[in-house]
Amino acid sequence: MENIKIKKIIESLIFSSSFPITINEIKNFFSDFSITSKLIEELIVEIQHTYIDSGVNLKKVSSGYRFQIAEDCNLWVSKFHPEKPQKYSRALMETLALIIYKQPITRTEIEAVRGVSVTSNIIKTLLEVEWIKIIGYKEAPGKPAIFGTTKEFLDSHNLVSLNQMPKLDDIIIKMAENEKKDFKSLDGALNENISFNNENDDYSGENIH
Amino acid sequence: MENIKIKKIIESLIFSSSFPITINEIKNFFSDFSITSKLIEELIVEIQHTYIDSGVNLKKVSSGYRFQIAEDCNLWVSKFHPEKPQKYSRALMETLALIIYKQPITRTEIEAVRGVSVTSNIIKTLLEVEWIKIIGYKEAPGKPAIFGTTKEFLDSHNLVSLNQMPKLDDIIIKMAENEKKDFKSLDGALNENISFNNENDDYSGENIH
Amino acid sequence: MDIKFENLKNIENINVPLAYIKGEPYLTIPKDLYLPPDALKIILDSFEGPLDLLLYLIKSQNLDILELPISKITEQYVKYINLMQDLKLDLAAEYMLMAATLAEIKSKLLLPVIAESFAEEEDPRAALVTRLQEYERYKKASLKIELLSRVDRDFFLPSKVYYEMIQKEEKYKTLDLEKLVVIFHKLIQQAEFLTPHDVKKDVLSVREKMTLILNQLKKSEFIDFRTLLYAKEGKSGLIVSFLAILELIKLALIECVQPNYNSSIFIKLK
Repeated sequence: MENIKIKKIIESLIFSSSFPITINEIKNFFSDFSITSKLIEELIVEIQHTYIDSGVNLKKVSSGYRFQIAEDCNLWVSKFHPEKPQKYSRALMETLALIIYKQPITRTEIEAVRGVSVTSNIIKTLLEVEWIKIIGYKEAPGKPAIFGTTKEFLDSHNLVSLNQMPKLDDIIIKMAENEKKDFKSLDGALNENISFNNENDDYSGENIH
Repeated sequence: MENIKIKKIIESLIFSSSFPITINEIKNFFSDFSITSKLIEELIVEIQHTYIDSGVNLKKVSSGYRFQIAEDCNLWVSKFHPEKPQKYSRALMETLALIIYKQPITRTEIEAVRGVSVTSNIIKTLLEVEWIKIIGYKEAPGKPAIFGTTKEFLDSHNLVSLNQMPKLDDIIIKMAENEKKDFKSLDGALNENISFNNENDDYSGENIH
Repeated sequence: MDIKFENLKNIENINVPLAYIKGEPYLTIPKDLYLPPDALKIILDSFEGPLDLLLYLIKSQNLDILELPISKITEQYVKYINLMQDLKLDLAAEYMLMAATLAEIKSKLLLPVIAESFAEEEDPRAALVTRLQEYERYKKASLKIELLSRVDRDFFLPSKVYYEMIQKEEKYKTLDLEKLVVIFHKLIQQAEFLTPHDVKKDVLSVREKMTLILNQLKKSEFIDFRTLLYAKEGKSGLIVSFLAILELIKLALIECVQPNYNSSIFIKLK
């Protein structure tokens, strides 16, 4: 096989792989053609030269060779790919809701309401985004942490105080209006999973605030 | 900004994306520099030339531009990655064919032509691979979903538009007049829903049916 | 366009084996239908329904769909159906329906027809022929689609090229607070966590105050009770603070101490 063909194939292999590729892997792949490591190395250097001014560069990392976006393009590429808006799980929303409304609260207390365990990840995430913090430890076996919301939570949601949290009554009215307008759903997830029991006054917004 | 720099960035954007990119997306991205679509198109053609003998080529598909492994490297790449490609059943392919050529179409309409029921699994698989999507719901009892094909279907078959689909065989009609009328209305329904590019005679609407 | 359709032209000539039995491809069903039952099952399973079976019967004998020789086809079709039933194969209802349709067409054709009305009256076979043609069209189309170049089978894409993410300022998206409120109430409903009375007392601002007090207690061990009551918060503010302190005492999170008779009341963590 001609070197130029081998070079092209090596290029395509590195491009197609989601992991870096080693010279040994390439050598084994071409075992039928008994190609030396030296030749592969030379061809890789050639490819590196070809791509030197390109949008991608062939780089050697610890586990082999891979293409990487050229350094001076990283900023552009980062800008181009909008960071996936973080989607918060229902479990996380429930946990946070309980911390907001029932603070100060321990993990065990959250679990008692949710009926399922609260994973460490959820607490970790909420602590990381600084929406909750540990405000103390309970005098109980194991000294469980007590959680409360933070000023950062208020700031990042444009609230001055928790009193400004939306009121359930208003939400119900809004949803009812939206339904009248024949909107399929204000929020698919909400309408699907949550049915309001309007007869039950106990949960009306006024009472809660 | 210099053209050579823009070209390099465009290259990096396409390489870094898991989806094809359109000229419009690139234009919007560079909005601060007021770069014309024409320039972007020219630069893309330049990139295409740069990569013509490379292990990857820049191609246009339905949802934009993307790099693909060079044709003469496909065999090598498939050997390098030993995973077997997904095989689809005849039932699935027939269902897909009906959705492609008769979209928008409901499951019941597919079943009417095939003479057998279409299992939920077939629809589920087609939705999961994103070759089809629900494009609406029919005003009929049970509000059945109406299916159509996606850009992803075209992308995954290296196509830019439905015009490039193979033609349907003509039906030889040797029936009474009223039968012919039936065919007409059937074809009418087809023409409404798929817009074919008439510039290309081979794939004009009449021929596709 | 870099798509080649030449290979598609030969689609009619493609002999897709009906089934592989012990590695042997079976392109047709043997005329005498003599096959081991499980092999026959595989073959019959390979039909995509009654239309497919009918098409097979027509094509394998080089018959013309348009001239559909109904009695011959009906006879053969019924033979297959009976065979399937003999083998106790799960026979889809569609197969039985087709058998009935064929029988109906056959009987209609046998009825004497007045020559005049024949032209106007529909050929009893017409609807079935139309269905067969229509099905065949899409069956062929599906074979053509199968032959199209397909990603990860006939061509491949490079992996997304690695790039170094330059961190953006805003790291976390804010929540939909309305959704959060609804989730909370739903949760409470489910858990029957609170009695109606509790809810009434469960003023959110009290909860917030409780956290604030605990926070202050993290900074200093003792807090003068009076410093927790701000006059500028008004009467309701004072009540909130007072309720918060009471609630914290009830929860055994804080305690009140009064070093001397007459001195200030101090609050400390328990």
